[in-house]
Amino acid sequence: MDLAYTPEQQDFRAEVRAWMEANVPKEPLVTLEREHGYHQHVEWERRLASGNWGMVTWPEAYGGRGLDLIQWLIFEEEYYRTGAPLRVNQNGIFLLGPTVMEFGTDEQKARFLTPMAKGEVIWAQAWSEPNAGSDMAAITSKAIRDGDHYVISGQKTWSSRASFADWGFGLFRTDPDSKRHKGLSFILFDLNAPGVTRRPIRQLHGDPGFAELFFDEVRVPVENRIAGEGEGWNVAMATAGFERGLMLRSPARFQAAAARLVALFREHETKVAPAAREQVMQAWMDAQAYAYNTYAVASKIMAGGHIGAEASLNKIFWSELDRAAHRTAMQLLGASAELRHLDGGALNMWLEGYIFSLSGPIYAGSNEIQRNIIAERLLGLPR
Amino acid sequence: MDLAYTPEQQDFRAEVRAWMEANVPKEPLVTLEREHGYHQHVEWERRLASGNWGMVTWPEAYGGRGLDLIQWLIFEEEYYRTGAPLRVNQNGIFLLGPTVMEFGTDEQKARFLTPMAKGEVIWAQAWSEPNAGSDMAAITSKAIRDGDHYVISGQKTWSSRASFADWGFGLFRTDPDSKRHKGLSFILFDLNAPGVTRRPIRQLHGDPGFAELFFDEVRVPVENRIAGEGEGWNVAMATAGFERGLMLRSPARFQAAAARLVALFREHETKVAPAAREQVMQAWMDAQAYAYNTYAVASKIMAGGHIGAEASLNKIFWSELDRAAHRTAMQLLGASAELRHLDGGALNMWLEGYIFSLSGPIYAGSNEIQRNIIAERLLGLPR
Amino acid sequence: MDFIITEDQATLTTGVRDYLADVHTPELLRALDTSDSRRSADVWQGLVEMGLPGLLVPEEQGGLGLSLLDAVLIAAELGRAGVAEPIADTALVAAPLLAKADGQDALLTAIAAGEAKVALQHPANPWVADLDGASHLLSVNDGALLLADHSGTAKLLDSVDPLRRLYAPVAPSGTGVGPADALLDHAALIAAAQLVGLADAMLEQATDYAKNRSQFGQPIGSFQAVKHHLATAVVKIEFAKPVIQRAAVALAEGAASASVHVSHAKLAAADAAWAMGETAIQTHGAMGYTYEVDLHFWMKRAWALAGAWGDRAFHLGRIDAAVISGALPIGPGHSFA
Amino acid sequence: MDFIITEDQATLTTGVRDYLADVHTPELLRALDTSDSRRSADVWQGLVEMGLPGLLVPEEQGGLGLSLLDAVLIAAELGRAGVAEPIADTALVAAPLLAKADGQDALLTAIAAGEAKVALQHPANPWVADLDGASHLLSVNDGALLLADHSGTAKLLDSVDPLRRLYAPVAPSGTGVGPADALLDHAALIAAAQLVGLADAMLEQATDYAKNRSQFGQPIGSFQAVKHHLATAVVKIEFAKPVIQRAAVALAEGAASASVHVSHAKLAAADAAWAMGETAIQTHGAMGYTYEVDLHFWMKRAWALAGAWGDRAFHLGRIDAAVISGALPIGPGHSFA
Repeated sequence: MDLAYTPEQQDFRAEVRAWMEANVPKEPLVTLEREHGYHQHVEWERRLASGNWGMVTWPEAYGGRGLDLIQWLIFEEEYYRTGAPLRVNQNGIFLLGPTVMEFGTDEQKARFLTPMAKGEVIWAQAWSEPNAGSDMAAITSKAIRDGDHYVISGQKTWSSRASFADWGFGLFRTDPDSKRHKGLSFILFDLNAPGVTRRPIRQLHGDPGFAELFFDEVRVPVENRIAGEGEGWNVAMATAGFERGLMLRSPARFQAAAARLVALFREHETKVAPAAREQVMQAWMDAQAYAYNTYAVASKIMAGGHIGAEASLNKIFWSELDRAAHRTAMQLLGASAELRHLDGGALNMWLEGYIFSLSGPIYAGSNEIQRNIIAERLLGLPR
Repeated sequence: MDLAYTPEQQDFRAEVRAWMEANVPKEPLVTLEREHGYHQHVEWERRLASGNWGMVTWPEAYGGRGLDLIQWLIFEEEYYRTGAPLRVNQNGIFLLGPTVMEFGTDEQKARFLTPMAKGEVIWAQAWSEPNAGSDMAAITSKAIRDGDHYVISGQKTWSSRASFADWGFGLFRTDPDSKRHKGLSFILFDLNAPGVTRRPIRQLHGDPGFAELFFDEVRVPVENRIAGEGEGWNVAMATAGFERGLMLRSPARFQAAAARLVALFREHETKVAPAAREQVMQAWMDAQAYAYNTYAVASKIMAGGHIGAEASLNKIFWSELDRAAHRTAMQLLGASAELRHLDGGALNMWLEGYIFSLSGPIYAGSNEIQRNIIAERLLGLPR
Repeated sequence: MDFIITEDQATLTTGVRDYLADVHTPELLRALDTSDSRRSADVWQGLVEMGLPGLLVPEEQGGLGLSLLDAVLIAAELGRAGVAEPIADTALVAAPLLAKADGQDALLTAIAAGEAKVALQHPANPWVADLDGASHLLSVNDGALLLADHSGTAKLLDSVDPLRRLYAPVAPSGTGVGPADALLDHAALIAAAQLVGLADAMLEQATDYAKNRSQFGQPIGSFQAVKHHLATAVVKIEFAKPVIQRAAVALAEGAASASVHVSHAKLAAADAAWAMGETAIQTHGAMGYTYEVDLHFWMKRAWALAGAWGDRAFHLGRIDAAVISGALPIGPGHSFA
Repeated sequence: MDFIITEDQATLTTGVRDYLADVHTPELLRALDTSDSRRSADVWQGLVEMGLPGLLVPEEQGGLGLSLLDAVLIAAELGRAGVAEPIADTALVAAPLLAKADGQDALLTAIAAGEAKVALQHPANPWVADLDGASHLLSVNDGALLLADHSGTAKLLDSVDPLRRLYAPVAPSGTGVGPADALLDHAALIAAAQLVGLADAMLEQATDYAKNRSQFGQPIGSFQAVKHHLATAVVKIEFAKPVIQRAAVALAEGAASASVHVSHAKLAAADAAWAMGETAIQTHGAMGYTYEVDLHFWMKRAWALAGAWGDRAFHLGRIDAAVISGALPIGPGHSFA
């Protein structure tokens, strides 16, 4: 264990910092869950890509820099340090990208990864269906082979980014007689293809952060399938592993929130509940613990290790620390917590953050599912 | 709703207070879970009975005073206010007594209630068996009819008071072919009868607060059965209702603990964790809330109402507030929390209390069982 | 000594509940949400026809002359139904305060008739609900509660609760009608009661969802994790209710300790409602995170009322001053004294 | 930058774990509990034969010269096995402190040989463990850490942990061997590491019990409530571990912020172990409330170590001074700086 950054890592940090400070928009963007804000965020992705910052761990061939996970963490730290915009590209670079890299053909890599890293194609996920949420194996949407195409029919829902994005990925039942985890395939589709209808779904905050997708005999080329027909479940589980695992929630995000929370506490220090002081310290401690753990997992992966059911520990930890930190902020704000705009008209980011934090224990596998996984796979308790 | 005490109630309070102040032992007794302390506590029960304070709600015919539940609450308040000893008679007066009154014959009432109220016979409960804890319907101990006797064989465990008490009560399978809730009978037995072996079980604190009981063809007269043969489960459920319900944990007990906790906090105020201040206030608030609720339940019962699955709410609330309050005290004590005796050699009652509080969420139906009951019976969620 | 809701009180409460369940439906909330004013003369008229504005107005002024205990029971029903019209402020907070002041017969009569609406302004509650549309304003200056006529429009603030109408405070003015803190205590009590009604509604929504939503081939409400989340929430809610009732009686009687009990009630109710919100959204899963189920109306109202009329810090401060300092006698025998 | 336990460290840790699992069994704990001294020359000799006393003694003095990171891994194993002999204080706290002082070669050699035992006394930790039987005492006076020979007997205090031997502090004396707070930080770090080992052991006991205890016709570990209690406990435990490792590295490097990280480690570990104790007893049900299952040895040790070497208030105070005051740089990029 060596917790000092190398000179090369320090140089890299300086490089990221300089670029971010020069390029991060001075004014906050509109939320990416409104159309105007979405396009602002896409524009930001393209600016990032212009500096080759789309996804620094990817090979240079696909628009990355071929860097390691520690460098990625440093990148993320500087990214959040400068308050750079949220990544509208997240479904692509953190979920689909690694999946294509692991399971895709060379042709698929060439076709999908570079436009993804460049922010030219923005991806929506399409996991859930109305009757397949926590129980994803209950998927019924079908993709029936017809020559060199699949014909997709059915419905997906709670698809993040799908209100505005370009392409989507999800599981479809390619064997209509199959049940549960079998007979599913992982398929990419153009959200603007004939037969796809999007119905934006308003989220708690009122913006259409996800959408329902209806497929009416949508024709998708067979070469849009990742891995073999019927192998979709294993591919998706690997994707879910990326999602719950290292990359979905960068520790820098929570460290930034904890630092802002400390500042908020100082502003309100003379009129807070006694426990608030301890809750604020806990937020800092938990964000730090999450960072240490992430560095440890990154180190392990770099040394050839893997992250398995431990990813469920991460998911629970970050989602609950995030909710707790924002709940504390809401308490510190007292009567102003409910205001969507605070003094001077700025968006009340604590309220927005608290709302968003409520999705944490639900999405990417609810925390109840995660606790089942921990109990059954890590502790070996009977199913 | 009228939250003022009547003059009669105030007079009654004064009477209890005067008697308690004159009679409560000046020195704390040894724990009732050691033999010497047990006998001290039995002596105290007899002194209580000498003032007709054994169980004030019982009819005068059985050694009570025929008072109502509000008066009982007033009695309890004064009892705890003066720091009177724990009730070694608790299994009798709060559990078995009400059962006998509801289900017993006149002969059984005459035979069992008066000696109980007088502290002449101290009762142990004998619910659990090694394989029937939370799942009490898994009882296998048998009571086989032989003329006008039952012959009892089997084993009970975690029987509180059974190390030293005189008599016990529990469920036995009178129909050897029966399963689960059927074929059980509620039977009283002499702990000194031939064939009964007691094995005291040390509890966390080291004292034998409960015992294992072995029955080797113990002959018990049929007239020791409460209610009909095979009706034991319903009788026991009613008893468990008393236990979880109003009487097992008097609010005065928690109000006294909260007041002591406030005093402890004041002693340590300059070196406490920030949240401790709030936890102490919460302990006071929760004890008060429990008191209000108990007065409300008492009022409801006096008006002809019943307490059903709501008893599970009480069980969870008092057991969790008690553990939280004592946990807070342990934190306030810091490095001294682990000492069994504090300055001057007095027993560390916070440590003893914390240990005891850990049993609260377990006994009288674990809090997991209580939450199932609330979900299924109060909310109607599917089993 | 009796700590019980009377038959009459239960009947009134059930009547209000049933009426609101009929007319003040989630469909209505959704319709109001898309309206400009978020207020409806029809809804107000319905509440007036039920007699709600006059509940606490003395009989001499055309009301029912009910007590604060009745008020908290009704306030809970307003919370349960998600009522956003300013009926609680006017009928359950302003009316009993004005009934104790001299010379307010005309206003009380107008309140009972549904013709007057009183907005409430107090330094402990920095934003004024429904100032726009109010005919009168109670405000505070130098410890005194002032009553003034009100008209005109004010600048609307943007609450997360789409049906809440908040405004920045105005300069206090008017004639004295009592002590300022009476307003705070009455309003905090009624907020607490609404919170527990909101919590009950969210519990019911979550329970219904858990019964009807199936995953893994069974209703999610059959999973022990869901059961226990909901059971934990019920405990918090049920033990907040007697605290509110006890505070209502203390405040009605003018007990010296009334403020402490009101603070306890506000804290218990806000904690229960806030926790219930988190439990309800978790039970609903992704569906709960949408605007398409109605849960969000109740959850946001709970967030708003948790911070209104004294936040956690404020009310804990009052408990602190009474309990930690030793000013309030505590321990066995001090449940009601 | 690499945050990883090396193969060598993992091998050493596993070796110690396996050895202790063989020789330092629950049966041994029960036997010690009925002995007068609660200490065993045989057990100590076994620890010496493993080479534990010399782990952090420099190689020149016959030790292995390992680091604080190794120390926390081994301390966790001592906690996991419930070891009560004063090996942690002597080998993992005193040895590295003495190795930094001048002229302690002879004592370090004696420590490595298992012939010296060093008791630790510091104002932040009012009771002295294993003073009786110690050959040396590290104590604190006026900010200085003093080393003195020790002999004789002292008055035993009565700890809830039946295997813990606590004594009232004695008058500090001896020659200066460094700054006082180094003792506190080292001892708090090692206490944290033991706590996480205790927590791991309780988790294993509870998990085993849940797999083997049946109620309602199935192992109780198949009930979701039990699963989720245990899963929640695992999260707390696993996220305390990297904090301890990070603190060990900071302390080894003499980082200015080391004390903050040690406090964080102590808090995280104590919280995890305390919560694990409550979860473990609840999982065991009535059986867990007895002295007949061995859980109580670990739970009581956890209560003891949670309060030792700085309680919650103490360590939160140090976090407060660093984080709330702004003295410590925080935010992204400050994980290790």
